[in-house]
Amino acid sequence: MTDKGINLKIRELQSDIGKIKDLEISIGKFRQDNWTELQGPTPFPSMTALRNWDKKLLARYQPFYLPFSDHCDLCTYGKCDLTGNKRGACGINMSTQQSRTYLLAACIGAATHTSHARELVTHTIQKFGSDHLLDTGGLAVGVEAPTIRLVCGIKPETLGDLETVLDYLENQLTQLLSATHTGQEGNHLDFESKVLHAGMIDQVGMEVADIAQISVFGFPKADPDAPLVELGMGVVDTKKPVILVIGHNVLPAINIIDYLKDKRLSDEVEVTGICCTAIDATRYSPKAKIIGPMSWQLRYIRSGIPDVIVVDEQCIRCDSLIEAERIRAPFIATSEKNCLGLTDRTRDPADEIVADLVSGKAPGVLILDPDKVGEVAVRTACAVAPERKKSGTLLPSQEIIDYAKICTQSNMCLVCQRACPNELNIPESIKAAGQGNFRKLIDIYDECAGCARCEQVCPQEIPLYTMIVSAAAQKMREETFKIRTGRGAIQDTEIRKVGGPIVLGDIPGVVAFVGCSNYPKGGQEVAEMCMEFAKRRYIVCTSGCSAMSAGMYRNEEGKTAYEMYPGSFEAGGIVNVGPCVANAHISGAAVKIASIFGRRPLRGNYEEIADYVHNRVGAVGVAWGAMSQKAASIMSGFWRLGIPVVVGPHGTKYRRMLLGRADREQDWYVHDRRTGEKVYVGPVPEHLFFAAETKEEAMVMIAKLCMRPNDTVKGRATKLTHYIDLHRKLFGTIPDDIHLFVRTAMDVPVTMKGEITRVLEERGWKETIIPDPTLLSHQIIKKEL
Amino acid sequence: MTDKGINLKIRELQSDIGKIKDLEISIGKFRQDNWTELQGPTPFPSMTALRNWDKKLLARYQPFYLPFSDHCDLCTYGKCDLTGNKRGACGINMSTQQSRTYLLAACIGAATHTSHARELVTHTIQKFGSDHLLDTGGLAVGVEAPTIRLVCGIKPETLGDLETVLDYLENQLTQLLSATHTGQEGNHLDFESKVLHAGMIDQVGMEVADIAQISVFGFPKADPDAPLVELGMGVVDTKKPVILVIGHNVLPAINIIDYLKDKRLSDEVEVTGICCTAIDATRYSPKAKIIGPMSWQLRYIRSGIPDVIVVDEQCIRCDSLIEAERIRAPFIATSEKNCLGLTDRTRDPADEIVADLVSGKAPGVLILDPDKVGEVAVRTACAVAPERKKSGTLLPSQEIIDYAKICTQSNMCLVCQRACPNELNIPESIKAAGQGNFRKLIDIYDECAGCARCEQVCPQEIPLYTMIVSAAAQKMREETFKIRTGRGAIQDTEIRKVGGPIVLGDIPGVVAFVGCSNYPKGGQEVAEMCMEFAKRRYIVCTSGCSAMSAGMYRNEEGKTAYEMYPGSFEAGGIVNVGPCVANAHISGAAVKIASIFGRRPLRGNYEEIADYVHNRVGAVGVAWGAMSQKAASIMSGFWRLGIPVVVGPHGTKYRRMLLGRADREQDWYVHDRRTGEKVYVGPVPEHLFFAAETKEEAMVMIAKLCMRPNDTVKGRATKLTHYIDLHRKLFGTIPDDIHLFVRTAMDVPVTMKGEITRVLEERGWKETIIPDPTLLSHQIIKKEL
Amino acid sequence: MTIIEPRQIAGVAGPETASGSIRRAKHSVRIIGRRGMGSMGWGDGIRKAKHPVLIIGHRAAEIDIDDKKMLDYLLELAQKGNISVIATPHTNPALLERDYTKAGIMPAIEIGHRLTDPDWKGIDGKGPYDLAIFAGLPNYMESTILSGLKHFAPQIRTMTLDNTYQPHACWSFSNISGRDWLENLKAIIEHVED
Amino acid sequence: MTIIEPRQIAGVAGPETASGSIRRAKHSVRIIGRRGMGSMGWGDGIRKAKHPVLIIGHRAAEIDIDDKKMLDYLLELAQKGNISVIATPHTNPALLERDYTKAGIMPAIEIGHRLTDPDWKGIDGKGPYDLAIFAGLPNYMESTILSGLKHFAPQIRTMTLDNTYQPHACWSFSNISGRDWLENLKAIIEHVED
Ligand code: SF4
Ligand code: SF4
Ligand code: SF4
Ligand code: SF4
Ligand code: SF4
Ligand code: SF4
Ligand code: SF4
Ligand code: SF4
Repeated sequence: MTDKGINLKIRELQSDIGKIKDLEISIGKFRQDNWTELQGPTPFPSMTALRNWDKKLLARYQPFYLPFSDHCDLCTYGKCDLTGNKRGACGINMSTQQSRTYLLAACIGAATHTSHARELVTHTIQKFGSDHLLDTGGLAVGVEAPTIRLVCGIKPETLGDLETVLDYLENQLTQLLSATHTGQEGNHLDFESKVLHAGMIDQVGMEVADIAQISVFGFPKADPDAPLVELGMGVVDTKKPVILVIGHNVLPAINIIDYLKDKRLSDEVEVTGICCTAIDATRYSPKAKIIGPMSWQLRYIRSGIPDVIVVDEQCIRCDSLIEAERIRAPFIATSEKNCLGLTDRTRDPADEIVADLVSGKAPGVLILDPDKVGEVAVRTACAVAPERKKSGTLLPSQEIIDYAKICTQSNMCLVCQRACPNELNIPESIKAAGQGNFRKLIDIYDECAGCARCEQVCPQEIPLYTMIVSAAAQKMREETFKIRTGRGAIQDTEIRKVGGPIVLGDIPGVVAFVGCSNYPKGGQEVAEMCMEFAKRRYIVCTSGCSAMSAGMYRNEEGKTAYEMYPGSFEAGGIVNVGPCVANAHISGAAVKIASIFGRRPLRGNYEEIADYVHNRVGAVGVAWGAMSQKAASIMSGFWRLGIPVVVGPHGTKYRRMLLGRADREQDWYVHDRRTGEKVYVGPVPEHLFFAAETKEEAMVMIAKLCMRPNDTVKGRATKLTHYIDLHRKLFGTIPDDIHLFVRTAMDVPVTMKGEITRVLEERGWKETIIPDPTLLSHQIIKKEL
Repeated sequence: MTDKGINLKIRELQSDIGKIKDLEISIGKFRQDNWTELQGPTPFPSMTALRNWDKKLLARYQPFYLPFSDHCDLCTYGKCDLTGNKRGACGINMSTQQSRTYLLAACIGAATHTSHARELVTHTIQKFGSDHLLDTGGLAVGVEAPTIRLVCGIKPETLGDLETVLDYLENQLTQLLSATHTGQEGNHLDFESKVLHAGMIDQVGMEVADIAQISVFGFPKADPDAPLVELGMGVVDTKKPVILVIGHNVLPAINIIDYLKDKRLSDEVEVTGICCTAIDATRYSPKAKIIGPMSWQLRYIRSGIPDVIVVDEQCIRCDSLIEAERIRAPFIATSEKNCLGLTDRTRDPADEIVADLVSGKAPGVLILDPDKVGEVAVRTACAVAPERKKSGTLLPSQEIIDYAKICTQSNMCLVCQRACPNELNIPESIKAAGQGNFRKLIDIYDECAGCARCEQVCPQEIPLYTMIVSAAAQKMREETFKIRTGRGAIQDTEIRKVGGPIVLGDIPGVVAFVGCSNYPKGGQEVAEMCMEFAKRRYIVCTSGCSAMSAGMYRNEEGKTAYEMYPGSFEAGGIVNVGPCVANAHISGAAVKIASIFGRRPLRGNYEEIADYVHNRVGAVGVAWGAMSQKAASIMSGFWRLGIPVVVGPHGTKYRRMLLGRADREQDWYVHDRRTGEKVYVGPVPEHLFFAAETKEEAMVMIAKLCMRPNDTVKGRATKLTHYIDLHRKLFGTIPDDIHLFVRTAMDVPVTMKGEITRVLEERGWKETIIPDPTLLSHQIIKKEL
Repeated sequence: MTIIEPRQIAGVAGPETASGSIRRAKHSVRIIGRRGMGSMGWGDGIRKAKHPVLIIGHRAAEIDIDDKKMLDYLLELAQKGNISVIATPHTNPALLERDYTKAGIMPAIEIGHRLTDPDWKGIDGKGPYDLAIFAGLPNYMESTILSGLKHFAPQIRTMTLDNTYQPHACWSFSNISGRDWLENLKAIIEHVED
Repeated sequence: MTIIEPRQIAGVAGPETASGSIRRAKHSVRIIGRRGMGSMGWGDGIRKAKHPVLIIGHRAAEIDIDDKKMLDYLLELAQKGNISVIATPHTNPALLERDYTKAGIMPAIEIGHRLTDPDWKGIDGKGPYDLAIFAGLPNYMESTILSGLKHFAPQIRTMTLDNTYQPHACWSFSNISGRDWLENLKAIIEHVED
């Protein structure tokens, strides 16, 4: 892209019509006069600008490809069999194909956030003007957009400034996507470099989206005390008309809330939400209620509670319209991206639309102006609710039993179980249900990902999913939890306080639970992990579906994680930053540590900052139920900053891991910035992308991955304590790789001295030094002797 | 996107520094003062702006989905079994999944053209300035950018104007791509509408690319007499150093040609090319030589002829570097999109790079500045050629025989045949070769798609592909053909001449042979079809790989199609518009007919123009070997204009057709613009996307698909004549659906009167009227009586 | 046990595929049908169909089986089994050579599309087909069309008589030699007559 | 003939899959290995391996077979066959309960990754493994890892002892009942001792 900014300066102009002196007009350029920071080497980086940095990471963290399919069918030369590294008709091999597929996913993910951001920015500019100032946290947030500054080398001040950023993102995405064309990139590591680029682009897109909406909608602004709001299916007052919003784009939900306020109906109608739209609705109005993560969609709809369903974009079940019809809930689609074949009623009068929805003449409508949705949704909900409430949609016990009896599992049918992503033992639970015992069905409810695949395949056409939900009806009513709504960015002042302890290792780590709800054993594991790490005084961040799951569990004291722990970015805090796009604040915090605490120049200076983060900031992302292409791109953004990510076992379906080899000493050398020497620092962090088999494995790995070369001896001792303690508790032994993480005797936690020293001796451990670590030779500071 | 243009008007300003009157500054807006045409309803259309038009097309031309895979594995909920319209974990069903997959392909295709266009525009602006005027044909081309005018509602005048267009395209692509995310669009017809949108975006992108390069590089400008250049493997003077350029982005090739000119080496070094880069190189310098289409890549490399291989982007074999190493040809990659794991040497001195390439220290390098490639490529070629020429890379006969003998086909091995996309009988030909008879191997060379899959799978590791190429060595040397290089756009004057005959049906049709070389039986079929339709005085257009294949065959007189027929856009012309991106000129010609001949307003008026083209312009696209995602998007662009496309049998792997139902009378009514009446017009054109089993089936279908409701009786009679004649010739009978195409007795071709009248009587045919056809009710002109 | 693989190496289908084995003896042609098809044999499959249709592609006229063309066997089957024939257009000349003029003519892709419409009355207007037998199309094109039918024409059973395994069909031979093919075709022809 | 389908319904693999049948009688455990594996039986597969490794996931300690846990059979096999064991970390507590301390501990995904390195000397440092036997991992995770090995560790043969069909392995049972599983495990254990 060329620079389209125009700067017209006229020192003096004398013409027929008059005389001008010192006229200056700047358009499309940022007024960066009061930003004195020097431009770094890579503002608006191209697809290859950071390739050298990527190569450094990829040399350490090798892709381990796990092909999900043996063939490629992307073009009509296919299908091509790529088994055993055979080449396809275009000459591609399996590893390259897998990395291409990952890039495709990352592009889809980044495009989703970016186009979401574009819509928010366009809409807010229309409403608030291009000159509306960005404000993500008042005076507490000086670095308002760390990722934009870092990547683009500009300092956005107004909504309008974000448009140039979006142009850049869309341009890069188009280029990245084009690289997946048959006969483009031919090397897997170059594909992986492009994956990292896509991840970085995605982080910028997320940041744009969230700072735009925070700036104009009065969302909590970097507020550690963001309100605690209600969460769970049990919190809905089912006597009132209930509106359900699903998705990620809050504009229609805002219009609904505004309309209710306007009509003084806020207390008469329930606004409930699923996925990120729900979080954002509570950021706008704490009266809104969050039902749960993506996997709650189908159970909530099948419960019959919602009277009207409004969907916007992303992570919405493709059968949402069909499911809505099933419970006779009028349906409103609101996004160009998800029109569902519905008639576009955007230009019709609200009266007519409401009438058609209420009468059932139209089971659903498409309304592409968010500002029209509120009236239609609310009036429709109020009109249909009384009638709808009369009849339930769940199955009475006897029907569950009757259905269960037609199951043919005795003939080894079992296809429901084979279709279940978690292989839940549905047949057994159905058998028990047939005998009137629903306990096992209810257990399935807990671990169920809400996909309804079981129901799709049952040859007896048993409505398995409805049965699960019906059996768990009582349990659903008891789902009343609390969640601290999305606070947005981390304050500069918070960074100043914790930056030191994090970089030195005194705070053992920052652990971010993010992403979707494709959990191997239900969401409770996320809540348990959050609590464990908060208790151990890590800084725990949450976002998106994981933020909800984190709140959907009460400990022995009957408290949820958000009630137990503060919302501030500090040791022992549980920090819900907000929806998926708020993930940018988590990586942004790492960037801000480098900039504010580490005083590294930020502007257009990606490589140095990433090197800083990778070597010094003990942060780990955990996407326990990572499911989507957005999760794919979000994770990639973390990787490019050198931050490791742990996923659950389903995460292997992303087709490749990025794994370090602790056993290859040569992989773990860094430069000492002060001396230029190469120093062995051990495998820290050991992996960049790791799929754990179980929650327990994840927890120990998280603790281990928080170690960084820069840890002080005190910091390393703290981190080792947690690693060893968790390992012992969960696996029964102390780890056999401790010697790799002990650099000097002082690193050894005092309480474990005896044990560890034994291990070190056995392993022939030798002391080494603690460098000022960097992977970049040009970061070496020539010491003046 | 908000409108970022700024228009500052000051009628009078009196201030401390002076006084201004009537100052007007426009920035980011187009100076459209001398474009008086009124803005149409849909400038810069959003993803849904043309949804109603799409729905009309899709109601007639139903998707027939041909799943290439039974499952989806796009996210970690997968794999999901979608057999028999089961729903996946996200609720998607098979038809929606297939349409999503097509959209993904179309997005990749459109992104590829758009990012290619972006690179050309950025580069040319850097060199020639943003204000450089566009010029695609001097005075002969008034409508310089029909697609941009039509879609965007602007009239670009300079290179800089194209940037705004590109911003729009990148924005739309990002949105379209995001719709493929798990849990976005849930309806297959809405996905199809988005596919059409992607196709339209793609056409704009292609137009941008080609008009930019035509404007600055002195390519033929809408020139019917563009030079005839050399084509085929036999045209290379193998005694000279030979450079091979592969790909689509001509910038490195131009630099090579310039360097040669500069150093007065033009006659000393051969510049040969494959794919669109080759065509563009000959547009720049007719001394460059075209080897052939994509499927010629491997055979040309294996022939050992090229001394240096330079690749840019798109349709480049992913193993090109490996293949280059095999023949010890130094390799230069030049695109960010295809870095192939090579070291970036962009900033190194040419001397060093050449030295490393010549010594073999670096088998390949990455040079991301096209202006540096020329020197490196030429100097390297000159240095390595003498040594390379000494040893051949093809197999001598005895080695072929020896290899053939280790084949285990007698044990029913046959895996080579099973791996071959065209199921060529390789085992039999190997058997014969083992007996010293190479005839059958040479036959395979003719139908071979050059994919080397046979070689990949042979358990005996027989170098099958090299054997095929070696056996055909003599034949390769005889490949000396001619092709008229890409002429670019169609002149307004040409449109004025043929617009009437086309719209009235006197010219029986415009048939465009475009796209890739994944042919079912080799490229000769394309040449034969071109000649047949030119002989029948259709207007034949060609582009891309098909343009090359069209020239790679000599008729009985020993002449190629391009030598037989003129290059002008007239009955019996064979018009090579140029590379893939030049396809925009073909659809652009249809648009110009509507605008120049039909006098329909063009600006931002997509729906009306598409309706015009669909009902009046008898154009058909033929992508006989359509392979790529670019082909997917190109075809989609034609569909949105209502222009049908015929593909070869491999085209079914695009996963869906768009087929009309001739037997459903209700599908074939149009509005009569003059009366508002609904009139049955028969199934014209019958299909929008059709895969033919054989060339013969394609030819008859092409003739049939040229019919349009608007044909005059004379025109219809001409078109019917060709349809019936071809049918009789190729299938032995007259078609049994003639009655559907005869509207009045006058439509019946005089020469076939007896026969046809019999059929009409049998079928109970009734006369109907010929309307002024439109699918759009708002196009009805209230007649003043 | 013969391992049954799709003819084209990467032609992996999905959960529902034709599967089974093929024997060499006369009368024992057996390929177990696609799941849900039960174990109905070929002859039965054809005989029990109320309105079967045989769709013949152009390769039937090119491929030799023994001393005849594949097409000849197909026409024999059609005649003996009283099965209506749709030939793809380019197949027609070979039919005319054999004086066979009863065939409907329609491109393969149109046939496939119409078969997905449960209301389509057939090219003969006699009502919906319940069995579509394919033969002689290019392997990969036949495969995509059979896939389309597997997914979108649940009311129709599909069969292919080519000597290559088509996992998307209800009935398919495995990849068999010309000799096996001949014997099995003959057995089927005999069986439909029974 | 038992039709062998991947355990997870859409778990379609590709051209190269384990395939074959399983019998109920003792000593006759047979699944024909993946193409290229020849017809070596299970016991042979294990006995002929020079450096086999048994990788045990946490589910082995959860799943009942008869009155014992799957893990118990696996440890018996390891002992009788003298096979080194790598347990995934969360499996370790169950090993300790059984006083089994010889196992190496390593996450499954790390094991998979290292096995793709032909130079990896193994967790015991005794040189590259030539047979990796998997058991007790979540089905889908085992499948992805086996796929990784199929494609990127050609030097290693893979086997799974779960009662679910894993097409990416060289040897796998089909989806069998608990009873069949028990009998076959016992037969294998006996056989490795022979
Ligand atoms: S992209 Fe390559 S590997 Fe994939 S189907 Fe096409 S030719 Fe085969
Ligand atoms: S809905 Fe729940 S129980 Fe059913 S298949 Fe999905 S995850 Fe398993
Ligand atoms: S799929 Fe249906 S019939 Fe089969 S075991 Fe499950 S519930 Fe029973
Ligand atoms: S976390 Fe994942 S599932 Fe949840 S809303 Fe975000 S992308 Fe969707
Ligand atoms: S996108 Fe839908 S159908 Fe595809 S794998 Fe994911 S959940 Fe399954
Ligand atoms: S290289 Fe030619 S012969 Fe070999 S598989 Fe490809 S198309 Fe067939
Ligand atoms: S794959 Fe090789 S061995 Fe087998 S038939 Fe073909 S050439 Fe012969
Ligand atoms: S026609 Fe197809 S294969 Fe040829 S260059 Fe264009 S996209 Fe590539």
